[in-house]
Amino acid sequence: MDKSVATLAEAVAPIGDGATVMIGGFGGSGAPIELIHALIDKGPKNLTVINNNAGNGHVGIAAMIEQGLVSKIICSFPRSSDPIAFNEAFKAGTLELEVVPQGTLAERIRAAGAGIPAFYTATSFGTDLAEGKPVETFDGKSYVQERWLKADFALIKGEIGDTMGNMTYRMAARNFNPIMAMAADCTIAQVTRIAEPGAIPPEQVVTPGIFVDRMVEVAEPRQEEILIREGAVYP
Amino acid sequence: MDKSVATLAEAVAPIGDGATVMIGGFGGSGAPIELIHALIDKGPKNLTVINNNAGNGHVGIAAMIEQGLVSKIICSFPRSSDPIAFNEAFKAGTLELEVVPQGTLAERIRAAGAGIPAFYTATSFGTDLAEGKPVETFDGKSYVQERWLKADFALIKGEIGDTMGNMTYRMAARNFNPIMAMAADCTIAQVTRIAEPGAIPPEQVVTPGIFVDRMVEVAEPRQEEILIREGAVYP
Amino acid sequence: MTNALDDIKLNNDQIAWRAAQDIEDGAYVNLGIGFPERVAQYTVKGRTPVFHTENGVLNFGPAPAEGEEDWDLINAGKKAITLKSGAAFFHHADSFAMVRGGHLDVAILGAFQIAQNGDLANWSTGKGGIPAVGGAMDLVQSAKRVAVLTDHVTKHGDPKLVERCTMPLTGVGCVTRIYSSLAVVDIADGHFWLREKVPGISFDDLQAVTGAELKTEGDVLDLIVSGEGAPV
Amino acid sequence: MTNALDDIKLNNDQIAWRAAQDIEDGAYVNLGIGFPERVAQYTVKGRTPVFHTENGVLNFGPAPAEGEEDWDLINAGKKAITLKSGAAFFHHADSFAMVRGGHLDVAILGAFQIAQNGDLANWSTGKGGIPAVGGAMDLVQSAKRVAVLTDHVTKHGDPKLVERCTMPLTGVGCVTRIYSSLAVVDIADGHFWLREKVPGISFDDLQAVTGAELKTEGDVLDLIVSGEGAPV
Repeated sequence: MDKSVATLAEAVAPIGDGATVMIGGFGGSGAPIELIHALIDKGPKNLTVINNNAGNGHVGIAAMIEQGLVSKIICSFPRSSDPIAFNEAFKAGTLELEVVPQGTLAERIRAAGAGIPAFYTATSFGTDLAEGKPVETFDGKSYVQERWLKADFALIKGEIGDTMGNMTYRMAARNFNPIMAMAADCTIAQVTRIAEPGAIPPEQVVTPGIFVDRMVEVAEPRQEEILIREGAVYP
Repeated sequence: MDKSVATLAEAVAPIGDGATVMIGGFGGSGAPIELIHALIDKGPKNLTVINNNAGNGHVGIAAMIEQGLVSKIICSFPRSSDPIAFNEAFKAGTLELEVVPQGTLAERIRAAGAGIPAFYTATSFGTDLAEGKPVETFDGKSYVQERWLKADFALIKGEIGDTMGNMTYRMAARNFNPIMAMAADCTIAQVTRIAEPGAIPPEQVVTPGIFVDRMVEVAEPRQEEILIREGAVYP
Repeated sequence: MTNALDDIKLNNDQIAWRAAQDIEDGAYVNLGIGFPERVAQYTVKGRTPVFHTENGVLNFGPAPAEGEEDWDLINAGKKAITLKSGAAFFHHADSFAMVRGGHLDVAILGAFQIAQNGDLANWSTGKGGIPAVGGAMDLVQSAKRVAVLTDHVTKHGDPKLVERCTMPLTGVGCVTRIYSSLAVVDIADGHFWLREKVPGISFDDLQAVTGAELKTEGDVLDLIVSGEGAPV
Repeated sequence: MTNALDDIKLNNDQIAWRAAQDIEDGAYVNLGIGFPERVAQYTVKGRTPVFHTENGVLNFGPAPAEGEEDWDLINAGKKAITLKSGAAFFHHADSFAMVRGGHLDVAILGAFQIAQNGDLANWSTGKGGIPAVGGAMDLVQSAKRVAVLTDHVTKHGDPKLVERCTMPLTGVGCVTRIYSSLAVVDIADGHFWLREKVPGISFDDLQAVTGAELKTEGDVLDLIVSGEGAPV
């Protein structure tokens, strides 16, 4: 078993028009910038993107929007330090937005990975974001029913990966990456180093290989935050 | 902040009559034998015990049953290599049994820790174990509604703990321990070594300290499987 | 009849061997406690399936030598195991996320009864006694492919492949292939489809010990256990 | 009125300082993006709260020196942070399990409006624009204690403590204490209970800039920011 692929282009090759794509990261931390840019090079259209945010500056998800790949974003927080790409597309009406509370977003993704089609949460009860959703009372308290959130693909970023797909993450770059790996039909990971099986002690594996389908090494990944401060634009 | 306590007796001191107690472990792997035996020494009655199993031989949970501490067991698999303690109490009618599919048991516990009062699973649909539970259809498939499972206390076993409650586990002894730590009002952990904060690299923490209330060091914990093969009896 | 069957039927190792032939390279596989565990011994050369055990281990290997056991490293049957390179540990909720989330390619379990609609009964005889379900109900509802290993008939000679299960169900419509001591039978569209049978039994005799109609399409192949590594 | 208030009201650092006085040793605390983050700077000497950030870190410390940032180590506001000894990383579902599961002792957030029944509006002005909720709705429904930091009135001098929120709600009946620029107000039984007020304002003047009845029981204490480490 060897899940590694040689190039970023090969890694994202299966992603076609109309796909739903989860993208890991929280702001720039854990964002798989190189996979995103490889996807921009390929250029599929009408993608639904699931991320905590909605892009920043002119790289990563913001560049996907600017290059016309994205028709819908599902996120908790579309604001950023430089949200011009999202804002312009949203105001132009070319980009649909679904705002989901952050914990509900995380749990809907985890539920998809765990085979839980629906669950109840107190989050958003009584608010506009609960509109149209079933409400039920348990032990005298009201809860909103939320549905799992699946994707065709997940693009994630890790630190060390082995060829069987086992992965670790660097510090807070973990965030949405492990749960998105569980929730997509095909999970595509970029890691700083691809190692032989056994390189990650079994007790330290964060994402077991069963959740990962393709892995590509990006030995010196760029950090979105630094790219934005440099004024980088992709392509 | 220092969650360590000096003795096993002090660790289990808050557990009184009628408490619901989750006990980590899968068979003997990860079973907090020393905490269980300290609880037997204290001797509370009418406990509800939540564990994957229902005791084996004459130590651990089996000894709790023999010593009359337990009035109900919630588990997935009460059978064991030497199930006499459970079998006799069950047949005598002094011990109530709730059998829960193993994955549903794990998810109900995790749901309690995660603030999810109910969720849907395909598991047990159409079987006797779904009787009386709400059924709902999502995307054309039928699912059973399951409720969270909380406890007053959790007794768990880890490998290294720091005084802030962060923990690691040894190999497959992890099993139910991390999720039970999340689901109890008061989580009491035995670990092989209590260390200063910082001893566990933050990326390798399995149970963050927020889920642990009391921690006691048992430097040379006994393994239930070996005790049973030795014919050990407690007390 | 039962005595005659005893001479031609496959033993448990042979059934396990046959099931192993269908496990693909790289498949994620969960083997039920007991008899199904034997499937791992007959992995086809050149294929590397990854075995999952619901107590939180991926990519474990065979039992260690006696005296070498580490009882923190066990499988769902509480037997000592070893690790292969690239193993991972995880907690029970994550383990059943793998199961329930449909990430396992194959689950192979034992059976009391299998109905022609795919229903499985394997957890309780329904006759009182102490019920124990373990992870069976989770596995059968969620793995991509659910297969059972079983004697074709009970010890009393009664069919285990039936029209409707009379014992308490483990799951509904979940089994798609049966590896029995006499045949390989698929389940589709509410029917048993005979794919292979041991050469020593006629179709009619096999039908006679099967509790529902055996349908066929195309050739029924001979179920022959042979080749490198095959049990005798 | 607004001008007069400007002379006596607390500034944001002083409000944060007051909120910090109520954080107990060992408490697990989540501080909202922006203004609430300042509470961490005023931790009472001898107490060691543990700060949680919803992007997956427990026990983080202050911002690093400029140029020392590691952008994989940030808080919910995407600002660079540092770690204290005994920190832990975890993924987003586990992070919100901590939140939703009621494991946080205190969540402190900003507010547009707070109603006397504890309803909070802090995520959307309801006037169009781009909605962004982040983790606020999760935090307010689940932390053991939810407090808000806020100016007592809006920039236009309108009350932020109101009978009923007119802006879109973040959560219902969730806030139990308000640290405003003029007062400390508890919420219980559907009412605002005035606990402390800055010495420069009379009860009547405070009531006049509050959008619902301020009830009292026992003494109303002076809200005075002073002592070691207090901001000026």
